[in-house]
Amino acid sequence: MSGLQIPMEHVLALAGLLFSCGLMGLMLRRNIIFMLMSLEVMLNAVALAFVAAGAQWGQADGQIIFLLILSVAAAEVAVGLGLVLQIQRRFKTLDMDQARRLRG
Amino acid sequence: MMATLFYLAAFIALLATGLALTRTNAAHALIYLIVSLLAVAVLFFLMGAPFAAALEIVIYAGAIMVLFVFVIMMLNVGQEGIEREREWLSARNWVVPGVLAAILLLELLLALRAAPATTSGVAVTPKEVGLALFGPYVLAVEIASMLLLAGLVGAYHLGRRFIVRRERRR
Amino acid sequence: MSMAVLILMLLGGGLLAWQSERIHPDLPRWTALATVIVALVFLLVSLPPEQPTLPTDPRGTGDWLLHLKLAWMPRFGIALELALDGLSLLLLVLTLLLGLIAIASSWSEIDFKPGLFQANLLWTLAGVCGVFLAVDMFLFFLFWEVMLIPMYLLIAIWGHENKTYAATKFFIFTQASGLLMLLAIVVLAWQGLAASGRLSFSYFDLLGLTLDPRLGWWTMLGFFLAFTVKLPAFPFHTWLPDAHTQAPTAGSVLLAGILLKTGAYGLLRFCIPLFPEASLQFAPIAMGLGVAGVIYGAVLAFAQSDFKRLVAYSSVSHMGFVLLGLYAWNQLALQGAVMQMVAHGISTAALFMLAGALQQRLHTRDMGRMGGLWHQAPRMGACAMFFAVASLGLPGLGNFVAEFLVLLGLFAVQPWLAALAALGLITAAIYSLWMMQQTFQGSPDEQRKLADFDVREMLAMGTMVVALVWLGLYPQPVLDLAQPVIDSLQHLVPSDNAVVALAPGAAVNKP
Amino acid sequence: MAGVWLIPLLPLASALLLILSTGKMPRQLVALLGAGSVGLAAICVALLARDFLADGEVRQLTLWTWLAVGEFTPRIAFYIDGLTVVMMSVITGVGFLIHLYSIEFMWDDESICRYFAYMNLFVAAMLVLVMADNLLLLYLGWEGVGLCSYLLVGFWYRDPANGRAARKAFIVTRVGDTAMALGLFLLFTELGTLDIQPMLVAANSHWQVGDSLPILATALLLGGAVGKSAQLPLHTWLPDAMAGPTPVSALIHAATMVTAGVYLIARTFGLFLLAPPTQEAVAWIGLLTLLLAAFAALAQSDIKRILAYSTISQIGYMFLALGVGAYASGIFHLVTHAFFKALLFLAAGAVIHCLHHEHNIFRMGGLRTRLPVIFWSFLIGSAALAALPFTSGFYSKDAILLSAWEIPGIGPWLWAGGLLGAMLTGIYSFRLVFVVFFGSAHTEPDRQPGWKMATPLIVLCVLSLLGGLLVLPLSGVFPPAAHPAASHAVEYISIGTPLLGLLLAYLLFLGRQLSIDTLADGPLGRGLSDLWLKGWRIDQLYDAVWVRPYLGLSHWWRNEPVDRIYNALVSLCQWAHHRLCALQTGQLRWYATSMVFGLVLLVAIMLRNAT
Repeated sequence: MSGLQIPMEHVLALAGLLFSCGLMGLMLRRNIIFMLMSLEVMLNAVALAFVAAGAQWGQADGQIIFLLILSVAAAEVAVGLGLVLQIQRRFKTLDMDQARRLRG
Repeated sequence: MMATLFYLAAFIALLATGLALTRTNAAHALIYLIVSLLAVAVLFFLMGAPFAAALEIVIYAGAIMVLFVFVIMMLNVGQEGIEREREWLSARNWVVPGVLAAILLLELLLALRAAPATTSGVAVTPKEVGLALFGPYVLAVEIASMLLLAGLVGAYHLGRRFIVRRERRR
Repeated sequence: MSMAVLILMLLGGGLLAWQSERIHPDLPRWTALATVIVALVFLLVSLPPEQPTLPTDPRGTGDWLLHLKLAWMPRFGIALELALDGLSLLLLVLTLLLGLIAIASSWSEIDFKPGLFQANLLWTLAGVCGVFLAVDMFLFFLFWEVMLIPMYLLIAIWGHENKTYAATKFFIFTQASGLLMLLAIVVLAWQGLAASGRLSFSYFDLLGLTLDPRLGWWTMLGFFLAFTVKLPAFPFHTWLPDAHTQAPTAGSVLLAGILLKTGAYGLLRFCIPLFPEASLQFAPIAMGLGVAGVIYGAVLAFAQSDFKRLVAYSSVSHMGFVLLGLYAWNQLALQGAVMQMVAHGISTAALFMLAGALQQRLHTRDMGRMGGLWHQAPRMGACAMFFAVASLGLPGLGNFVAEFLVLLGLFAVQPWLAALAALGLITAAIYSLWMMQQTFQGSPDEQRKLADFDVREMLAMGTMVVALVWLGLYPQPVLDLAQPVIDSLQHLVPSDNAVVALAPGAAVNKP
Repeated sequence: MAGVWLIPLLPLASALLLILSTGKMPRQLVALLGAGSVGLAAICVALLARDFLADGEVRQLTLWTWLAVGEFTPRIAFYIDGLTVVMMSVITGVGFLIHLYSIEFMWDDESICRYFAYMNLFVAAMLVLVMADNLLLLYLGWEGVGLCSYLLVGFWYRDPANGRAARKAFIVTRVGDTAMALGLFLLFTELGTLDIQPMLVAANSHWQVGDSLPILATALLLGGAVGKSAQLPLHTWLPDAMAGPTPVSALIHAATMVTAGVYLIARTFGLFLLAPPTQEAVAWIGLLTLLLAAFAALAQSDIKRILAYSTISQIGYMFLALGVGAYASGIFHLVTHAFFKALLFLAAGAVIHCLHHEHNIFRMGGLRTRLPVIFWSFLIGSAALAALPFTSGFYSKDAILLSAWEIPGIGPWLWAGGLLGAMLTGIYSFRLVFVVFFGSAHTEPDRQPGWKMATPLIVLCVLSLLGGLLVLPLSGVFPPAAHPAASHAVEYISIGTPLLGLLLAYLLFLGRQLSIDTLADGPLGRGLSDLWLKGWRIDQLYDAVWVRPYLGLSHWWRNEPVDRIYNALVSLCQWAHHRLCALQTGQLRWYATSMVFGLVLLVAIMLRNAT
């Protein structure tokens, strides 16, 4: 491949920005579907950081971690979306502020 | 040229993410999210991780997002749902998340002031990844497979009851 | 090995008693009685005739009669290590004797799950025996907990009207303080590791440890708190009146008779020898607490209208003397403290048994509803009078010897504190006599039917009467048994220390 | 004389037997056992006394070592010298007479077995007290007699007032006992022994006359003596202690136990010689007590209370004697007092017994002809009490007053005070005689005393009359007193004063030449008689100063103030629980935000540590 060399700060800053966006989305949205999406964004940002780190050293480890993150994300989405269906059925809403049975 | 491509993709990723998270219509948001994921895949490719880029497209943008699409379709949120989303996105609700996220970002950026480095520019081939994956990381693969199995069972369990009830109601 | 067998015997007897309930509801108490008697006989028979001192520790502490060390968790330096010396023997005999009394006192009191009751009783005894025998700090802590849980159950299941509160309070106090002790034990073991490069929880390995003064102070405090809560010393005593009042008779007897002694034993065996310097520094505070306990307990005992509460507060007062004796730290006072452990164990157990008997017969503990009972139950009255005057320290009975020795020893060290503590003698008279007035004296209610003590109860009472008189008139065997431990404690004090310099007899030898 | 241990053992064994019989023994056997054991003990003492008078040898007997802790090795051991023999004789002799008397007095009581058990226990304890070789054993006897006193004062337990009196007796003396215990601690700490004789030797070699330590030690011992002997300021229990059966008052609260304080000071006189200030305090306490008690006796109307105050007053004389160093005279007065006061109490008991438990002297009267034996006993007892010439009381009291006169400086004052007391004694004792036995009858006796009552009275009459002729074998015990060489005038005044008191009593209460009513009706008279009736209101003072504060304190602490700390802890936990519960809103976004907040903090901390 070409010898494209990107400053690590830039990649990591991008990852940070994406992560913050996801985090903000998580806190901002009340719809659980959007919250799940925000989670995906955050996971993705972290994956980006790992891949960048792997790229810095030219090692495979970063991509392997990305793979693991990928499987985590897949599992999480599968279960999460299952939950979304249940929530919709039980509470007749996707508003997480309404679903607060865990209040102490 | 390549560097420009990189920054362009980064910009697209950011922009798409921002748009995705501020949409009121879940389907629109999803499309933006897919765009963002594709942009990240480009970034992966440019950083010398073609295998990761491929997976990002196939699994993330493909499989996972399709799941979202299905669910959104099943829930079938109408126009009033969109109106409600708009209400919830009022400026007042932005303050605390925005400030916290901004502080965190600031902190992360501060933490990045460490020694300057660049990506090596050497591509890591799928072969290398595969060798490492089924070499030293084989335990991680096992764990991941367990996790996926658990996710499978969980999703089946949660989703099945939803479907069965619905059928019974019919 | 016989020590382990003793503990196992009690544990096994408990299981047996529990299960024997299935055959006949009366069987558990007979099983329990037989177990304790066998254990007592076994203990006395298995004692070796004069044996050389077994383990030698750095400071030549004590004269051990038996020693047993089995590997348990060698990786952490934890072993099943038991040892028996005169003091342990004394307390073991007291434990088993009072175990018998406890079983006798609850003979016909328990209808609900008698098997489990007797099992808990025996398990408590097993735990206490373990505490008196264990010389591995980890094992000691284990037994410390073991004796706590069955006692908690005794109160919580078979207690009186407010049992849950009392049991929980008892548990929390003991548990919280026990946690501090656990921390202290761990710190101590780590210090041992740092000093000798070997992790060991054995008492003998930890004994000679020199600690950083600050660390030693805090570690000592961990032990001190655990033991003084159990003792109980002012101001950690508030669990005691509640627990005593709510516990079934046997529970009160065990609690007052022996569980409190584990606190004193811990101070004597562990807290002081392990941290002599810190303890020496701490002695004035401890003695202050002791005096406060003596006076405070006595005043509160007088204020009570509940028979058992009164006796409970009198325990607080009496155990104050133990604390005083231990920290006055000379031969006289230490002997007095040991003596008080034994004598108080007996006299208070008797008073609780009496209270239990009254409650069983009159269905009240409120002394305002008693009065003139002497008329209906002279034997009971005579016993009550005997133990009341024993508890106020009548010469010729064990308690007097104990209190006199403590005060005599204390006077040499802290005359003013001794004078203050002596006020306890007056206040003890006030509450003891007031108790007698409210219960057995005064005008009797002629309508009331009250069965006097029967043979079983008189037998139990008679044993304790004889024991107290014996302790009061010829306490030498007890004193001799405890002497080695006390000698070793005295060696711990630097010879130029003021406590020893002021010790009795010094004045005579001077010119 | 190896059998000395039998003497306390006999009554002790009898007491144990009686207790173990739990009241099932027949009355006759109880009486036999109760009185017989003391009688046997008395015979043993008589034998011992004969031997002792023959050779004058001090006898010591060690039974066993009580306990041995380091240097502290008190023994159960007896030390018998002249003083002990005298005390033992009084205890068993008078004790036996009183036991004999009790048989009749208590015959109808359902608890006669208990009574004799306590009485025998008392005799045993009292014997141990006087025979003790060391102060710890003495303390055993000391507390033992206190316990018996408590048990016997509260013997009729059904009346709460009796219980109250008994408790008061025990607790007030216990205050003194505690001081004494501290004295023992001090003596042991400083001298290294509690054995009396070695201790006295050690004290002489360690301490100079006037050192502060012997003063402190003797002051503490004096505290014990003052409590047991009902002297100021701890005398208040004795008048109330009259709640017990009258023979008990005779034995315990007149003849023996209350003189234990005198015995203690006499026994340890070597210490008091080293502490002149304490010695002087003893004298002043004695004087003050004898005067205050004599005044109080003037105003009482309960026959036993009069006698109780007179006991306090007479023991005051003994203290006066001890205080001026006339130990032998003090012990002599102790002995004669035991005779005549026991006589008076027994006679008073007989009156009470014959008059359906009437205690008020103003409801008696005219008994002279109806109860002649009692009258003569009472008359002789009163004469001895008032120290009329040639009675036993005369000899002993006279000796005390003369010894007091001898003291340089304060002597005449003590003497004058003692004289005033003697006059008052004459007045109150004959007031009693005149009011009870002369005049018109208010209550008719329903029975006559039997032989078991009469015999002790007669024997004690003889002793009260002739007791002054006794020569006590005390010469080896105390330093020889300087022979009184007072002028004849002093002697005549001493003799005449009691007669003056008798005359005054006659004029006031029998001849009625002086009107007692006009005296008592004036504002001063009424105030004084009220004050004296209430024993100078010292009880009220103590009530306000000690009893009420103690009750208040116990009431205030009743609900366990310490527990408030722990309850506060519990409340804190509960409060925190509710606050923390409020955090758990169940809102996912809130949780997420909190987590982010934590994350922000965490990263901030990491950043700070990194730089």
